[in-house]
Amino acid sequence: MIPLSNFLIVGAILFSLGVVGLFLNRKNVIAILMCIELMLLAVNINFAAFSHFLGDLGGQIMVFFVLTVAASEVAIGLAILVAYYRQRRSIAVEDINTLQG
Amino acid sequence: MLETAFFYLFGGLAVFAALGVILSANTMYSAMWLILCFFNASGLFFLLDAEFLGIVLILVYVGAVMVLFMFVVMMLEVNKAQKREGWLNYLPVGGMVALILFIELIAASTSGIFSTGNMAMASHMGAEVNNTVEIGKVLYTEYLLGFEIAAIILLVALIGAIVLTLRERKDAKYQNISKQVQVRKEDRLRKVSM
Amino acid sequence: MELNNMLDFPILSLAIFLPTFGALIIWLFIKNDNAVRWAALLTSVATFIVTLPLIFMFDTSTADMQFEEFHPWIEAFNVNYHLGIDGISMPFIVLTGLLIIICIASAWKCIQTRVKEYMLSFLILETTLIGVFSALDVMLFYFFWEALLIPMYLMIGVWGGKNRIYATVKFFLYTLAGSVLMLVAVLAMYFEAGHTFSMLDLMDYPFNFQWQFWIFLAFFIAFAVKVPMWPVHTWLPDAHTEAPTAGSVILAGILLKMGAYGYLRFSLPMLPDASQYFAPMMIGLSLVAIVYISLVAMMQRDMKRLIAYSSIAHMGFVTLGTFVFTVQALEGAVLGMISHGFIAAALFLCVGVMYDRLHTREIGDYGGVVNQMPIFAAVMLFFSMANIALPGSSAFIGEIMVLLGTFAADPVHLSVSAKWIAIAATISVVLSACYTLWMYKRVIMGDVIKDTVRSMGEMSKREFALFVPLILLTLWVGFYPVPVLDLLHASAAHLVEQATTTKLDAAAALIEHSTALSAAAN
Amino acid sequence: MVHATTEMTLNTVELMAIPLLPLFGAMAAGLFGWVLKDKLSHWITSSCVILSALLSIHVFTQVLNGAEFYGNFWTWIASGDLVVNIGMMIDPLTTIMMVTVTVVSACVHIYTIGYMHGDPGYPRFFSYISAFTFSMLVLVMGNSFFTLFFGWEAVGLFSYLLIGFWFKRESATTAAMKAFIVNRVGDFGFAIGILAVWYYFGTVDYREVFALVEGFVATNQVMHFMGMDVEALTFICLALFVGAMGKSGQVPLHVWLPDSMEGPTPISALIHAATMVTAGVFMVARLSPMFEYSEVALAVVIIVGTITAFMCATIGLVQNDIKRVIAYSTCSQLGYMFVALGISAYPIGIFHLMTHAYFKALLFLAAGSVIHAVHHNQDIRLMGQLRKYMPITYITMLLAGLALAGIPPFGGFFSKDMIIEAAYARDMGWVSEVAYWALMSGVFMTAFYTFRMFFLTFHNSDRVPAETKAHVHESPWVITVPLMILAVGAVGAGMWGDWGLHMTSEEVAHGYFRDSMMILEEHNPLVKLELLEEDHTKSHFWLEYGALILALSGIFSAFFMYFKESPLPAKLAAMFPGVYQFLLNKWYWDELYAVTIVKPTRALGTFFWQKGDLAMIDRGLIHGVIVNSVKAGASFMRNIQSGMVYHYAYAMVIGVFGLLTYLMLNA
Repeated sequence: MIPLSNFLIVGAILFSLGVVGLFLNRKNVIAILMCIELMLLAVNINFAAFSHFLGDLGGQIMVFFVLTVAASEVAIGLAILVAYYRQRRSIAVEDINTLQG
Repeated sequence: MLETAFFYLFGGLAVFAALGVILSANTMYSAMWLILCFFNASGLFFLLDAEFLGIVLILVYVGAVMVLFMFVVMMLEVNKAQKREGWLNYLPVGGMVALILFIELIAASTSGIFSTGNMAMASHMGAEVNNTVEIGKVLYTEYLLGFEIAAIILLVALIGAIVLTLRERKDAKYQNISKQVQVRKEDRLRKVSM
Repeated sequence: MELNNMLDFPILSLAIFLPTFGALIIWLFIKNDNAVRWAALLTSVATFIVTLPLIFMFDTSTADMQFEEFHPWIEAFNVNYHLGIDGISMPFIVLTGLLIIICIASAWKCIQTRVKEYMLSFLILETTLIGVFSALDVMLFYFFWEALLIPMYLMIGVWGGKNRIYATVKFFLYTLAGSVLMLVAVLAMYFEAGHTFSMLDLMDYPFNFQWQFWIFLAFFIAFAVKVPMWPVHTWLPDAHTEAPTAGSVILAGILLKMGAYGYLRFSLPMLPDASQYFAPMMIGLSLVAIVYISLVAMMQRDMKRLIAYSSIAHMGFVTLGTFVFTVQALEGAVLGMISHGFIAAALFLCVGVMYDRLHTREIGDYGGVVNQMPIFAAVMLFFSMANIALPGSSAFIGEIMVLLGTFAADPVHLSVSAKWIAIAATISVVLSACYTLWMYKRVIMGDVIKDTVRSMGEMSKREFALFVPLILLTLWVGFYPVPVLDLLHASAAHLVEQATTTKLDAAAALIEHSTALSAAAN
Repeated sequence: MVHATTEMTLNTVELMAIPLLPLFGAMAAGLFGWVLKDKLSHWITSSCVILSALLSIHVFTQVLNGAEFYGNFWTWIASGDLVVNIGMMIDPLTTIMMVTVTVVSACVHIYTIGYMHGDPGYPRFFSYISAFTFSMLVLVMGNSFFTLFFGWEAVGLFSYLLIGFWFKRESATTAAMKAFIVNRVGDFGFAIGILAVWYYFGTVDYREVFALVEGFVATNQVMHFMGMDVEALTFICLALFVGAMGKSGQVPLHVWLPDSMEGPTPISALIHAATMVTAGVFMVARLSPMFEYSEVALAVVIIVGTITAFMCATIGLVQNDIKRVIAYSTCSQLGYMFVALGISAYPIGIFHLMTHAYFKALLFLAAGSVIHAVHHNQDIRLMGQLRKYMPITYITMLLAGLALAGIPPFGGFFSKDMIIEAAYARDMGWVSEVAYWALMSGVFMTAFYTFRMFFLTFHNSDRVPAETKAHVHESPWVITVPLMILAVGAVGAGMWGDWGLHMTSEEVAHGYFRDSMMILEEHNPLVKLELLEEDHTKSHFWLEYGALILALSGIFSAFFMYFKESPLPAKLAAMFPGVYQFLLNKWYWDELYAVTIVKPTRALGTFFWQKGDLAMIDRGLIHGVIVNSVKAGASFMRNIQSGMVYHYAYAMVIGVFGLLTYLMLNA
């Protein structure tokens, strides 16, 4: 049998890679979104693993919800990106700083 | 034994694909790598008796989300050249944070709390247990409210995405069907007295 | 006391809210500028008349609070609308009433823009000032203390001189920085003393030394800014120079006293051990104020700035008298504050009279004013001499009592004999003469050289009338201060007793008691 | 209200009237001078002061018969142990002062009618001098240190106002300010003295303090002063004496007195010769029961008096301003008085005070008459031969000069001679010996400068500028009558005081002063003098006649040099240019103060203001440290809000990381 910690380690590696990716690809919004997906995936693996090892389906339900939210997030995020691109003809992250006021 | 081999296969490939995601210079390649990563993750889900989720992952992510990604990537012509510019500035902090985070996560995972002895060791479910049915039972009873909210979130996301991307062009002419239907003959024809 | 109970009439509340009520009426119903002036004057006179019974019905034999009023306000936090006065706060209330009248009358001609708003700020200011001096609930006190900044802020910021915004912001930030610390201290006391904001309870509560130490420091900064003490005094000259005349009058006359009043109301009775412990520092800063500030005052070229510095120096005597813990010095300090209320106010009025004519405060722009305005010169001479604390003026009584009290003091934590402190403070006798007379000589004496000065006309009857009550009061307190001292005496003696009685024994007993209780419970 | 303890009744109302009459006059002329106009102003004030003088003389006669008064009128300050009453203490010492003050003041009032005629500030001037008289009377009649201080400050105030009376003159206003401030330096000491008196004795009432002194000395209390131990009583006496030095123009606080001559001459006579400047002498005499117990204080009094007597006499030798000569003479004579006090010859000191008051006031008023005649020119180099025009002034001034020089039988002879002899007899080691020789040389110089001025003014060659000469005339009767009245005093005061009032009697108690002053038996110089003179084994010729010989030789020297125009003075000046300049510049005291006190004080003030307040606190602390750190903090916070989404993402990641670390560490 594969011990729980193995799954957790895979999750940890994926999560950390996601973090590194955030820093590496900071200029590219799409890449950032993908890294976030990666991190969410890591979390999902953990959920599923715990669900299995605890014999509780709640973990899988959580994965389900996470998937829902992640899908919505991607949809909205990309939509924003498209709308933004129409405005500025660029999706360079440096230009997206109107939040600064 | 076979299971362990599959675990290492899926896990290793997932990690390898993740590396590809973050290291590829081209966003399109990153997306492809991410698809590979999702496939392997779904393999891991299968190993964890979560067949339904494994399928959903492939269907939703690979089938829908990643297509959306690639579609956007192609549409927007992301500039490859500027992608990595200045990444070294952030590497020390980012790398450090990621490294320590990684060490911590590993330490937590292997600290013994989750070791075989401490956790109830779950054996695989028998073939008579249908994962999809089980999930459905829980989802429509215990988690009904959450499920409904998820549905609304999706709906909102759907409408939101449309609203955000919908563009009415000022220079184009549109049919106004309601007006067309409501039109009366007086509006069409005008008698002019000569 | 019986008379108080018999009447049972909320005089203090009336004195506090009458000006606000008047302000409301003026705001809502009066349009014409002149009518506004008269209405404001009427309100302030009425308020002053309301405060007069406080003197005549005051029971001089007791140090207890009198004219008390008590209503629950915010019951969840045990905040109460609790008013009351003793011999230390009462004079300030009456003084406020008087000075506000003078302020309003002094602004009759020189304020022509936004007259209504000006008068409103003064009336609201009066409410907050009387509130500060009569509050017996710390939160109520804090409320008035902070509320007071608003009208004062507007007064300097709207009707001030050229550099008014800088001065206003400086004034506001300094005071606010102090107030924040005060709030912290107040809350600390509230929680330590078992959820009470009552000053009387806090005076009785035995804080241990740690608490006293930190609360004292917080209060020290809050009040030091207001007094002001070196080195947080630099806002005052700026605020004074930019404020309109009446603003300076009220600032010097009443606002500065709030800081010293804070020491008398909070630090001394509530934190006697810390007060003793910090007395050397306070005395040292007072001496700095007396010597250093006097020297600075001497070199000023701006009359208002000079008088502002002189105010700081005189407040040095007040803080000195406060922290040597003898009855004479304490009474001298309070009397000195009252007298400074007359004299500094009058000196600022004097500058205002000249400013209204030439629109400059520079000493160098004057010279030989006596030739044009002999009566004014006499009035200003009177107050200059009073500022020097010549015997016969009220300032003399205050200063000599502080000095006598200091000379005879026996400060516990001081390595130097109190005698040398008194002697060092006496240097003021020389220095105050230097700066005051030098200014008087340069401004008033001499022949008229400048044409601008030649155009100055003698004071009007209204302007002269402003000075009359101040002259009479200065002389009265100077020659016959006994009634005033009688008012103070019981409270001052009580305060000295509070300040010299340690709370540490009681605090230790309290801790022992609570440990015993918990041991018993276990 | 009145708690009088009178041995023999003096009428309280009468006593009250003496100071209050001038006060009334002052207020009438001061507040209503614009209604009363010149004539009524001077009538009211003068008659009030004359009435006051007559009442004083009446009181004097009663006191002569043994009456005394002691009582409080009202409580000024009361707070716990501190009780300050306002009251009067009338005894022979007070009375002699009252008479001197009111008589001289009355003369000056009358004189002023002529002298200030036509001045725009006429009623104001009368108001001031009347108010001054009131203050001076409070000073001498009071019964506590506080009334003394009140009068002390009040005379200072009116002195200030009178010196600066001609406020248009820059020099006058400067001199007024200088006088006030220098006096304030003295008052600094005085105030400390009062503090110490209250602290050690618990009262500020003369009688109560005096009663406690002896017991207090026995307790031997000390004060620590910069590592030294000073006897408390010595400390008190020295502090009070600083006040006396200020008021009485003693070195080093004498600098204001010559400058105060900027004021109109009548007040120079009243304030800076006869009354106010002698307040210090009066104070020490009044406090004789305290000074007697402090050898150190007495020695300091002698030393200060000696230095002043000598130094101011030397300065007086070369001054050219007629009033300044007299002013330095006043300083010098005050020095004599202090020496008298220091050697415990208090009665002689007061005796000299009285005679000096008359002849010095006369000298000033006569000088004023001269100045008035030559149109307010004060330079004696521009006078000469004036005796032809103004005989009365000439004669009265001669009498005053003789009295000052100490020629018998005029006033100064009796008092000054006694001081010198007593100084010789009082055996205090080098202190009294130096004092004796300094005073002796002073006698010569006094006679010399007095007659130098006298001859240059009235004899010598006629150097009056032509344009003024036409108007030179004898002054009107309002000026000459006071001169004559004072001349009587100048001539007769000495004889009257010595033979009539027995002021020089060996035992004070036997003389006029009775027990109003106290002298310890072992100090009494007059008893020692008596013993010395009874010792017939030695010749006493020099002791008895030395001063007279010196005075006469002084007069003769002046006669030779100045009676006729002669080149001798110029030659002498050329021979010792250094000494001459040194004296002409008044020993460079003003310059010394300018360099050592005025400039550093101003520099310090500027330094504190510019460097302390503005640079350090405002710019350094507030705008530098606090404002800049707030700004830095603000800009840091602002920069964090970059608006870059990935920065926020990082922040979240770092937050997760932090949270995880925290959980790990706490697990």
